[in-house]
Amino acid sequence: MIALLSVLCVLGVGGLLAVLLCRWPRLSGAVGAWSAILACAVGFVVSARLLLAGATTDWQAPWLPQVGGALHMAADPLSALFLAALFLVCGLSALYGLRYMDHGRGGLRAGLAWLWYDLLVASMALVILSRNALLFLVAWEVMAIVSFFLVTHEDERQDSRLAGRIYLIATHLGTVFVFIFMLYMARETGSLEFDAWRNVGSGLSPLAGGWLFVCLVVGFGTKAGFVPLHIWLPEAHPAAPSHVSAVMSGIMIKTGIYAILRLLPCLGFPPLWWGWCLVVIGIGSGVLGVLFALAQHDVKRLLAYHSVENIGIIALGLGVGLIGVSLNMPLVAVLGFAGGLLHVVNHALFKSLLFLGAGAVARATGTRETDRLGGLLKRMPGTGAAFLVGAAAISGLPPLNGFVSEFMIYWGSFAGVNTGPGVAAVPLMLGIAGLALIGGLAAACFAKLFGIVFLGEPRTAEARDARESPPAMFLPMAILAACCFGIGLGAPFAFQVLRPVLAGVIPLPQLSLTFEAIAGADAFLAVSSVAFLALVLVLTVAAFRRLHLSRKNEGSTVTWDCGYAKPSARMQYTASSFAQPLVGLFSTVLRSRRKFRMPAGLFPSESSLETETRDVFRDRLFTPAFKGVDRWLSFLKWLQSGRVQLYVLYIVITLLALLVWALKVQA
Amino acid sequence: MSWIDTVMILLVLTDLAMLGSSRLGVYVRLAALQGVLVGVLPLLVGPGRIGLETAFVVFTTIAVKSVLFPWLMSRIMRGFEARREKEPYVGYTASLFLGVVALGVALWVSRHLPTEETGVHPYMMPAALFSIFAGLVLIVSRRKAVTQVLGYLVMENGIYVAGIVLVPDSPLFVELGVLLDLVVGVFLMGIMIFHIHREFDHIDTDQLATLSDWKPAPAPAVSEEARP
Amino acid sequence: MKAIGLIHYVLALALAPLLLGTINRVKALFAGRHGPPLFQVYFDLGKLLRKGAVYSRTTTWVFRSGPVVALAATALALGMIPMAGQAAPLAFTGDVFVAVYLLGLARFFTVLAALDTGSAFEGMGASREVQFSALAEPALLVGLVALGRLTHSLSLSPAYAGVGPELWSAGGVSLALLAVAFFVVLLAENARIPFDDPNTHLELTMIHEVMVLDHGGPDFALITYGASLKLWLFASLLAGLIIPVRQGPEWLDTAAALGGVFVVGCAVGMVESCMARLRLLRVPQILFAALVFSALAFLLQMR
Amino acid sequence: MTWALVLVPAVLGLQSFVTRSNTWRRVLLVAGAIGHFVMTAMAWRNLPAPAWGGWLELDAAGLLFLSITSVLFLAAACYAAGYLSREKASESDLEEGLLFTNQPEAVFTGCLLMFLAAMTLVCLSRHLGLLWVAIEGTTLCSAPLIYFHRHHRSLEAAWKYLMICSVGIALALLGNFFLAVAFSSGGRSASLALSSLTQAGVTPQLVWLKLAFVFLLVGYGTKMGLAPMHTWLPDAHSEAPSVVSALLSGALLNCAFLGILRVWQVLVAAGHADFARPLLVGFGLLSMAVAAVFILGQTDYKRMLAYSSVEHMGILALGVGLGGAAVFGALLHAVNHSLTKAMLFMAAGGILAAYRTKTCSGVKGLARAMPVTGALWIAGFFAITGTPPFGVFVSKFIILRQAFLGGHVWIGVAALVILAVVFVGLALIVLRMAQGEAPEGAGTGALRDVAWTVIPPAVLGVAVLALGLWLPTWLEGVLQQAAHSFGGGL
Repeated sequence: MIALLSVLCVLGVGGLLAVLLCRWPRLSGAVGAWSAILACAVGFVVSARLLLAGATTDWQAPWLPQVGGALHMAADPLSALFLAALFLVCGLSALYGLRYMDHGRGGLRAGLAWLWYDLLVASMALVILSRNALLFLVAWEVMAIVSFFLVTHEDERQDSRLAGRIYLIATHLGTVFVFIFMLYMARETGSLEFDAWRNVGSGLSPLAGGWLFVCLVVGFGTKAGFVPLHIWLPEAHPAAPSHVSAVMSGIMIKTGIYAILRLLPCLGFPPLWWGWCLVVIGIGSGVLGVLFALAQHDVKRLLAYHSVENIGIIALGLGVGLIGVSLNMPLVAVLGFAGGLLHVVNHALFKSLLFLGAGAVARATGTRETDRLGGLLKRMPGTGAAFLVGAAAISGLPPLNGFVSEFMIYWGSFAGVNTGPGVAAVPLMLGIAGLALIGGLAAACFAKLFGIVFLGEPRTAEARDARESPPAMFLPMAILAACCFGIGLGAPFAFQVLRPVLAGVIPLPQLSLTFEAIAGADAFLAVSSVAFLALVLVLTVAAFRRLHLSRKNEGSTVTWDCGYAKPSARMQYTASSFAQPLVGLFSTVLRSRRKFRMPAGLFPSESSLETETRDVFRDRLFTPAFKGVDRWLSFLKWLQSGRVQLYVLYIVITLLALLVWALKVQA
Repeated sequence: MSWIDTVMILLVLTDLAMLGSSRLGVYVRLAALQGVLVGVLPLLVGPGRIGLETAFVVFTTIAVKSVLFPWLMSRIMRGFEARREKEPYVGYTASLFLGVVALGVALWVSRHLPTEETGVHPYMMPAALFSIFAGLVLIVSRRKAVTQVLGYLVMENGIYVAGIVLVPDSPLFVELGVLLDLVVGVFLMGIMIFHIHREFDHIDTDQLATLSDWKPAPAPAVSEEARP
Repeated sequence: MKAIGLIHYVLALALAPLLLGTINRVKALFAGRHGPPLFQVYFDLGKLLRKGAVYSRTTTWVFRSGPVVALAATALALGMIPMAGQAAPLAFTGDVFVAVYLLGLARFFTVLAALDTGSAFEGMGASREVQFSALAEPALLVGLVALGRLTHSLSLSPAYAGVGPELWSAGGVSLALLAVAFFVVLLAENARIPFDDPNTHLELTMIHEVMVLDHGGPDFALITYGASLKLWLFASLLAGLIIPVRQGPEWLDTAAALGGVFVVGCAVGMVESCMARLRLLRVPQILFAALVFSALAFLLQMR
Repeated sequence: MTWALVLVPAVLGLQSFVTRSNTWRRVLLVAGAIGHFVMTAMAWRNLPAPAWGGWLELDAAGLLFLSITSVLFLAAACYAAGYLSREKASESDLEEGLLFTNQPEAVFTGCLLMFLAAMTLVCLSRHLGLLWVAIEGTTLCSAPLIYFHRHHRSLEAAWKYLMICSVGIALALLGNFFLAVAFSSGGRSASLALSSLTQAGVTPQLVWLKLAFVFLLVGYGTKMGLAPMHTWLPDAHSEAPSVVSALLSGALLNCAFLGILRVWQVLVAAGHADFARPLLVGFGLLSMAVAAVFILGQTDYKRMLAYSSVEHMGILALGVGLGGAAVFGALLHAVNHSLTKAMLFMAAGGILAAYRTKTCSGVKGLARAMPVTGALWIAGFFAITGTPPFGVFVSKFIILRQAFLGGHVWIGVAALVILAVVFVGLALIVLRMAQGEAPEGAGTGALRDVAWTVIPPAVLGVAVLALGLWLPTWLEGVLQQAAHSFGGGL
């Protein structure tokens, strides 16, 4: 634990130094980045060892005792899991940012950016470590503020200012629910210590428990990005620098999931409807997230919507687990939670990988518009390969990690469907169908993204002149890609690691038996061996092909153009046209806007088609609501009309009212 | 009918007269009269023999309320062409009616008070409360700044009477402190009215309504969020 | 894993092209023609393998890896499909999902290879492919899971072993619904009429064929063989349902199963000969109908 | 010593009325502030002896509010010295561009020091009558300060301030009379000395007590800025020079609050506090709600700050009404709010001096044009909205927690919701001002950080930050004592 504390301190000091040294941009950048890298390296080692050992450490120091606060930090397997992912991703992103940031302007703002980055890492770690409500809230809010500053790093751009405001307001409104939850728990127990909240659940009335659950889901779901609370996400993540987007999307939104996992057990034995609720949220977030992603052109915006989708998958897993718990089906519970937890890690890996790749592309070409790119695989082979791995992984394809976690959820739901009663079977079957749909759509979306951006011919000059990014930026992506393969091939090991975490999360007896049963089913072993087989098979077929072709002559020509003499790069299929069938199919939800200029005249010259898909929930739900409230409230402004006579009249009226109250009502 | 009751009834009548009249000059004279009325009260209610202290208080009070202030007011109003309160927010008859209502309220309140303190002089408490309310009505219903100051004075008189009823033996320095505050306050108001007159060359408070948050179409704060 | 399973697997690998041949033959008969020989597909494969390869300058290694990955993944998935109620060589808990996602992997790389050529035709085909498969996948999975609940098993092999006359008598309706759903999915996934026309020659109307326009020679051989394996896979899934001959002597079961597969082939042929191709806009509705059938098959057990 | 606290600033004030040179006046101002600060600091070591027969005595609560006043005044004095050196005798009006002259500096400095003396008297006085005189005195000293810029808007503001507060205070006087009656025994009305009112064994008559509290609440509440009697506040704060606004908001409102607290102390001692709790809670929530309404879409950033003061006065009233730990929280909140709000007003003064406009839309790219001021502005925003790690968060948290603990869950929820609305309103305004491209001419001329507008608020900001991270024991002790005398405490 001392090591973790020192990690936090190093982060803080490094950030401050980065600001103080901002006179010398290179130096300050190096200090900011390397402090983060080193701290994360140490932190990763420590938390990984904790996780593998399944150990728990605890540390306390007095702090604001008058309020009931305390510097109480602890790392149990659950924390260790999140910490490991956190430090891995943040360290790699910092390494990436070291080169990524230097093309931005140096000086004070760059130094500040590093300060915020280091503080973001530290505060996220603190959120995961803290065991005291006050400490948790402080860390939580600091995390929000710091990430807000990172989102508005380029605040000379109107859209990033707007994104920052939306993010800040959304996260604050979410925090209100968190406050309600914390304060109510504090009221029930008279303490702000999480440990004291353990056994509250039995004392809660079902109604109170339900409300608390709602507060939990809304409050932390806002940070996690459950639909429809996700609206800040597609604005904020693209606005931030890419390595920050990687951290925000890969880790920060997971702190919401962590908090739910940490605090849900305090509410006692879950009723069935909680599971239903999470499953429905999961399917909704997953499907809507991927649908909105399909309709986007901006690479980072698309990725941000995929974060919503993956959060949906995680929520689905947790929901399956909850159903398993509430109906006392340990197999379902274990597999559901295991899938959700593993997907947290997986998403952290491949989503940060994808954001880093997107950043590399943006840096090389100066644009994030899918339809202005193309043919980048030839120009940036390393980045392209890594991005392909990420794309396949996020689509949940074997032999990569995304598949393993989805397989766990599938298996759990399948088991529940087979053995459980209808109340359990129906939502679980819904989950399976939803997960299948999500998988198919995600594959479609990433085929589109990778195909349009990296394959084919470059559509613009920027794309043609793109250069591979420096090794310092490529290395992190490579490592992340390797991790994706590692988990994809090592499913049994992954489950082995998850055991202690699950034991802490699931309130059911004799879990070890279930663990044995699962291990005995050999499914994970089979999955990883199938993965290996797939690799082997691919290699053999490829070898056969190469061997075979080596004896044949290999010609090269242009792509089959149906006989048309002058094909040009602009004739390629675009992202919009690729996604059009699906977007059209779901147009009732997406409500894309199309601006189409028909070609006119005998010799039609130019015509144009623009599509834009704005967030339906923002446009149709939140904006009208806010406007309505604002209009309604501003009716009250006549109170301050400026006439001193009226002001005195208010006093008189108040006085008379209180006189009546004092002489009649009270007496 | 004792002296006190007479004084009280006079007090009420002056209040009503102020509510009903429109001339600033009348206001000032009535205010001066009230000053005398409330000034002499301590002599009437106090214990049989008048102490030096009481005499001093009475003297200063009358000096301030019925000499100093009227002089100040007329001094301010010198050079104002407008000598009458024109179109007040509440008409004269209406404000008379309001006055009657205020009288009712005053009686209602004082009936709910435990009577052993006020029992000695049954009219004093209602009269005091009434002139407080009357002062407030004047402030609320009139336009001219001068009138409002006078309303404030009327209110103060009411409070002074209440003080005599409730705390016959309040320490001297408090009385003087109160009086001092009153003097300074009214002086400041006078200076302000002077400036108001200089700024707008009239003493209506209509022009004193520029600072406000009430705009017919306030710009919604969130609307920018809506725009892409 | 039992030897019989391996034998079935080898049989599948060997006979898959024959199934394609059967379909073409049936279609020819319906058209009143004599039609190509049953083993035409084998001849084609041989000829393609003998050819050299020509690649577009636009393409990268992704284009070349497309057919390879597709074939490998499909072959692996085929290894999990039981036949004649015998355990498949790869049988384990949850193999359903692995199989389906392996097919997804194959599709993913086929699509990428198509997009790698940078041609509008291939892009068009790819976009249709992903749309339809995204809708077909839930139908297939829900159906298979419903079957799993019917037979109380978490793996394909025991599930199909459990499909027998008594199950037909117990939950016949569900099974029938599942059979319909599977048939629809089969047609969609294997680019058959009424979803796609395997031997049209107008790029604009094609789905699967247009994606592989630029592949030639050995690569195209791999693709064709992979396609036939995929067809066999779905056919045997369906056959395992509709031909519930179990617990006879193993050679009899096997024969019945093979017969079933070819019966399915004939059915496909008949449908192709007596149905017209659907408008692309209607395809999603049919696939959704398949999903509804699977869901019904599941809900019928919720009593 | 006790006398010195009052008399030193008073004498210096009179002195600065008569002296000739302006520089000498500024010296007097700063010297008075420092002297007052030093004396207050010494009072922390050992409380000065009561004077004037115990009518002037420094108890825990008095010491607390006196220290707030003293610290703020010191910061304000340093700020004002720089401010006056920059302010020309006559300049053109910001809104309408018509020329106006400032008050003579003699009046400004003199009133400032007298203002300090009056506020000190409020903190010291243990006699309710004297307290009343002192509070009215603060009104009279501060009215000319508001009218420092002699143009019609500041005149209007000062007039409203004087009129409304005088009316309110007059009602408070009546309340004092009722209080005396309530405690009178055998026809002889009681002395209003706090010591005699709070001594054990006196049994007041409830009706009079209620009336007294109602009148005093309305009266001092007007001065404190509780809705709906708050109406003078935004005008005065927006039109007065920023340094004066800082003092009004940070120190004056607290003095009025102390007035209410003294009465509350009497009620608590008499064991009749409970009937008044709903009043305080109601006024608290109402003030917060009204402030929230007017902060949303506010177009003048000084008015915005003023309304935020209304909101925080509401929080104070809420805290006292809730009782228990919330009283402690409210007192701590008074400290935090004063420091933060003064910091914000001083930063606003810097912005006003640089951008020459009070409209929010007229200010853009603050963080780039004036980095330090921008940082202060943003930090102040986060601090005032009770975001950790600033002190306001801690005190707010204590109050809310007490609300939940006391079983008033819905009060707590309502407060949280209102606070969220306030946050949204402030965020929209402050961020729009702070972010974006710097206007041309940034870093040159008026558009740059000036030491005297930056250092005093920065110091205050650091203090607020420190209070958020750690609550020193000496402060806690005094807070506890004070809270106990007001029937609360942790």
